[in-house]
Amino acid sequence: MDLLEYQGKQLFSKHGVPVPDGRHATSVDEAVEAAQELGYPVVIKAQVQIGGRGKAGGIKLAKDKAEAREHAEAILGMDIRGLTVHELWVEQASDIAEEYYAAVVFDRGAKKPMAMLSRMGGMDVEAIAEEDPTAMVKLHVDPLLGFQDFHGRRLAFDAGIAPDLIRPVGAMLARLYETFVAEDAMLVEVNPLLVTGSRDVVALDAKVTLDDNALYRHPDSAEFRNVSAENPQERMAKERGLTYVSLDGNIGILGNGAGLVMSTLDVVAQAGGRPANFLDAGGGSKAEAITSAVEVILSNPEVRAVLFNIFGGITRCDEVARGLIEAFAQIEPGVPFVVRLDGTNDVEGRRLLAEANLPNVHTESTMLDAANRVVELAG
Amino acid sequence: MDLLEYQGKQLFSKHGVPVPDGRHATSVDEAVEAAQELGYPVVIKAQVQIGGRGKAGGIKLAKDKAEAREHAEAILGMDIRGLTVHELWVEQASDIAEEYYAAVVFDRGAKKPMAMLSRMGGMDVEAIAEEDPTAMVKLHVDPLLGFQDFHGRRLAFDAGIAPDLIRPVGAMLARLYETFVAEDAMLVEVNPLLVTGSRDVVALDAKVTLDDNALYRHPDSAEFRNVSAENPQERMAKERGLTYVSLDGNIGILGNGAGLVMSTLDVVAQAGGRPANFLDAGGGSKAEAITSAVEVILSNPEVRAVLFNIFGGITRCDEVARGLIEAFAQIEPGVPFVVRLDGTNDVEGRRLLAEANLPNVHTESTMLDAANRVVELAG
Amino acid sequence: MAVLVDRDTRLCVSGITGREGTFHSLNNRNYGTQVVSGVTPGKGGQDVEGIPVFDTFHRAVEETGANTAMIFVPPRFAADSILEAEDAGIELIVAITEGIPAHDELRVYNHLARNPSVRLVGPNCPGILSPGKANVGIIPASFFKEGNVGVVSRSGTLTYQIGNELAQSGFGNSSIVGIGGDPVPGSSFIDIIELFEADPETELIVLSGEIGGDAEERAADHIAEHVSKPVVAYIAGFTAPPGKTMGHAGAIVSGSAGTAQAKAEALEAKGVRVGRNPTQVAEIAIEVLGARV
Amino acid sequence: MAVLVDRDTRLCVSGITGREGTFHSLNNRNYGTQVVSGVTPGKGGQDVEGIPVFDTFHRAVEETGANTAMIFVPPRFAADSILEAEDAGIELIVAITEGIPAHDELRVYNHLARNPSVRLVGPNCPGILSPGKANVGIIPASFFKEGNVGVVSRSGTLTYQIGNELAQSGFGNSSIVGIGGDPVPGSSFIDIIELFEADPETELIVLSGEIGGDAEERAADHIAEHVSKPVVAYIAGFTAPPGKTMGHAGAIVSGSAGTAQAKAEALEAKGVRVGRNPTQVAEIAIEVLGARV
Repeated sequence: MDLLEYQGKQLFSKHGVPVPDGRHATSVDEAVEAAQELGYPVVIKAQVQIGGRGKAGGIKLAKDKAEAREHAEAILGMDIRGLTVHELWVEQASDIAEEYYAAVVFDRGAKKPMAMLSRMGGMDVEAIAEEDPTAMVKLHVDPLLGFQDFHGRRLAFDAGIAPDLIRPVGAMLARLYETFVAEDAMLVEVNPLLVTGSRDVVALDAKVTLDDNALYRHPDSAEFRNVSAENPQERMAKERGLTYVSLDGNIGILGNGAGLVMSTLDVVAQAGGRPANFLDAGGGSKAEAITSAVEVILSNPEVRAVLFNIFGGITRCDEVARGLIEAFAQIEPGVPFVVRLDGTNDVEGRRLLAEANLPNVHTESTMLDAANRVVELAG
Repeated sequence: MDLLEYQGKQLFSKHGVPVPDGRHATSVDEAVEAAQELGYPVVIKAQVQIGGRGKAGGIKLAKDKAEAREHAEAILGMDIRGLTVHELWVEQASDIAEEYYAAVVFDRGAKKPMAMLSRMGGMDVEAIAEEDPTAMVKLHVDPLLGFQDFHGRRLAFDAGIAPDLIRPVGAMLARLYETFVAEDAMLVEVNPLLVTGSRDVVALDAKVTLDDNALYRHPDSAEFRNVSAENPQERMAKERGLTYVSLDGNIGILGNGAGLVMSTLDVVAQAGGRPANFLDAGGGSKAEAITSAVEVILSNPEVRAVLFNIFGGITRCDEVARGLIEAFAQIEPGVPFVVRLDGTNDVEGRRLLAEANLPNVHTESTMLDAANRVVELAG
Repeated sequence: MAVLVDRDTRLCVSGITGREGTFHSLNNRNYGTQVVSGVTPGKGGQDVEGIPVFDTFHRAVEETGANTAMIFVPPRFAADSILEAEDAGIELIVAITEGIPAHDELRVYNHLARNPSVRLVGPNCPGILSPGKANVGIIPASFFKEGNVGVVSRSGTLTYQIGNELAQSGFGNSSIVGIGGDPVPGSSFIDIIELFEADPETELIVLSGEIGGDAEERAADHIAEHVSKPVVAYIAGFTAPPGKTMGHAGAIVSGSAGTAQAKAEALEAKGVRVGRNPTQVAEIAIEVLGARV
Repeated sequence: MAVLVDRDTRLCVSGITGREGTFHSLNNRNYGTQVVSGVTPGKGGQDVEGIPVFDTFHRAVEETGANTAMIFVPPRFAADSILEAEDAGIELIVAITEGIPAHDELRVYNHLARNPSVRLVGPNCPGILSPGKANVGIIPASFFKEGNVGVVSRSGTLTYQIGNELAQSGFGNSSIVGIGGDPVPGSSFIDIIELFEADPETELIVLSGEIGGDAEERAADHIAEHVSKPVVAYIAGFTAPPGKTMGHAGAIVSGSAGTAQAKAEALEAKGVRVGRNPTQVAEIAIEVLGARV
């Protein structure tokens, strides 16, 4: 789960990472009130989960009340690369002397947390790597030993941080690592990490990604989830306990097992089609789960045809057939279905489908034939 | 540093180890007031760093205000195996169904913390080991991994704890381990660990030993030190930064290096003498440290003779001689001194002593001769 | 021969008294696996259709000589159960549980990495099947028979699909190893490929990968340097958009890292043939080993 | 030959710019030890009488090829410095610092124990002297000459006393190793005795122990089973009362555990001769090796 800047900064504060004082606002009046409390100048920042807010006009400096109102009005409701701004973060303007970059990431390759530091703040990691690969200092931390003082010193010295900042920058890295571990984060990024004119270090932005699997340990963070910002099909699927990812094509896909569904998307694409979604009905799917999944798939108005690709293992093909028959009874889909059932109880499943004689349902016996057929039917 | 029961219970509370509600008192009136607040029955417990308080009459149940006053009066000022009671802990009486034993100790042999659990509470570890060695379940914890749930379950199941108590006893062990690590303890012991009639688990006593070397991380705990209860020579030595241990003999000992001083004590004992103290003047001792050490040694009225055993490495024998000469100038000791100077600058040291011609100071060239001489002089 | 599980496997199932745990334990036993015990704290002394249940792994190992553990407990208890199995001296731990927090996996991985006598397969994996010998996990055994193709895969159902294609072309399997779809798998492709390389029965290795991480790229380097047997690969997720988790916690393209394209190219650059779809994997197998039908 | 430190030692001193650090670094260099660098955060680029100072151990190792570290920083920074040295690839870490918190030592010990390519000696130790070759630490070298007696000791000055008694009887030393008086020494008697056993120059091993812990008892068992060379022991602290720390953090009799009596008896039970005082150690050495004067 990706957090908004202000949510990330809440976690930072909790773990002692210095951040500028600020207030959350969802209306112009709230924003102005926040600005008045904080004292000018303030910065008014659009809260959307996307980079490039500044360039898009989503971050503005206000020197007085009038400017605060003007900017809050302009930013609230603004569209930033497809996302509408519903929330603001109003914070005390910082005195910027230098901008660094700091992060702790979950390094899957090394299977260890990796701490990163660069003096080239403001740019993203890939831009820094392109400009000067040596500018980003990285080191791995043994998760059982934890972040030691020497890790912070080494990053700071190797990144060429000024002598008076070695200690505070090292301390901030230690606090970021603490945030990373204590909050079950997959990513904690500060860009820019600010050095003020009075040589304080402050996290001016916060990008935090939390591990969904660990949210049960963090009930406060779980409430950060912004349901209204989610895609409607994805939200509907989540409520029904289905694993669904929205894509931009027109062929609805259902399969059992994440790998098989990904493979099905690929095979459909190879046949010239465009998948509308990823939907893993999971292992051991019962009829009602299948019915529920069909509703989610068809709630996407773009869908022109649907492919069921089932290789039964724990999932029984007869259960899948029953679910599909039930779905047709409830919904009467207006688009063609291609169904491939193989594996456990496949004969029984195919027999049930044949008997039901559903309108516009086509069975195929291989994955490739099924993909070709659905692409043809989607037109 | 050994804590008093109520100090240990403060640390327990901080880390979520359940303890009975209680109050600290240093006077009868305070104790009665505490009892009134807590509600009867209460237990009034002498706070001294020694076992066997109960048998000595230092723990009494009070059913009402009159009894509270009576017991507080009796216990305050009581002598328990040589220690005078200056402090009381007044706590709510607990309803005792079962008594267990739990501890986390610093196992030097295994170089790991060791958690222990037994259903035979009330007795001390050695008594349990004697009665039934299998009754004490022990396991080591990898300090980098930390205490896991399975450690608690395993201890509880192997100790034969009743099914409904597996979880709370395991949880208490986890909290005790946390206390052990977070407070830099060398020992955390709960005896008895109480099971109440309503099946709650509570730490009825608390024995905690903290690592003196880590007190700088625990300023609150550092204040637990009870200076008034310390031996006057030991307190005086500590104030002067000297390592001094009081013994019950009559020969004052000074050496440089803990191992050499222990060896000196042994050699004096082998020669038939009884050392009055252990005093390590440390590496690189300067003259003033020596002077200061002589004052501490002579402040013990039992001392009949003093042995200086110096093997100069970083410590220079001439500095030691100068310190001794200065001490004689300031104090004019009334007891004989035997001085053995060997190692760095020994010739110069011996020359200085010879020139100073101090009254009743005898030099010897070997440790064994020096030991024999001082025993002879102590009479 | 086979890898990891065989007739010497003595399995202890953590979570054996749960619905899924019971179902698959009995399923594994029916296949012929020696399921010697189970662990459920508080249910020690009971049994599951004759399989004795213990309160702790330590007791189960002492009493039943278990050498392999299968973890079937819910995600919040899984890391503890794996650590307990390791502490009790289990040599092979197969973790089926899906949804374990990533930081738990990190701690478990780094702790176990320091004990050379234990191996973890999974979590979030279907387990290991050595046809005709033992089945530890949830792989439906009926599609597979003994043979000379070793399969290692990050996914479950896709593996059955590929296995079925191979079976229809007449191939059987030495072992099928699901390493799981989580960000921190206990065993990597390389770990399992090393076992297949050393296994005399295995003549062809099939690697089934997917988006996310760089395990396939690392495997490609390893194969080029250390593997003498032919390897055929398949990668799923060419159409996955960046930043979206595709069902498996580990299946995510992050920025430009972890794409299927990059993985396929890395493998092909090292001489590993990559099938475009599961059917092609079987076709390449025929080319390499000759038709078996 | 010698153990641990010799002419190939390339020493980097953590805390070289402190008063004690500078004094002993120069002292070690004067003896002939290759003191190649020092570490003091924030003083990188400076030098101490020609010895270059770096901000981190990693830089010091990269630039000067240091293979041995000496830790001279105050106790609250010592654990971090040891861990940094290990992380930088140092093979031998000699920690002189006294007063490190016991839990820090526990973490450091258990972490280092998992890295077979690093060895810690100390903390709270006088260091290691290989007469005629190298001196790393604070042992006053002038009392010792090259020879065939290896000494391993928990204390400092007492070691000089024993070494001096040996020297007066004509014996020199292969190496003198102070393992330190703390509760969690990085190297045990056994670790060092193994080195002396393997060192062709060493013909007699002197073990100087003291109260606290059970390191001497363990050493006794080890000697009986694995050591072919003669061993003479000395134990200090027969008169120490229980529950009192005798100067060294580790020197404490806890209840009835860790007494000098028990240690001496354990050693004698395994055939190790124990001198009653330092002079007797030298007398036994003469009996074993023959008079040298």
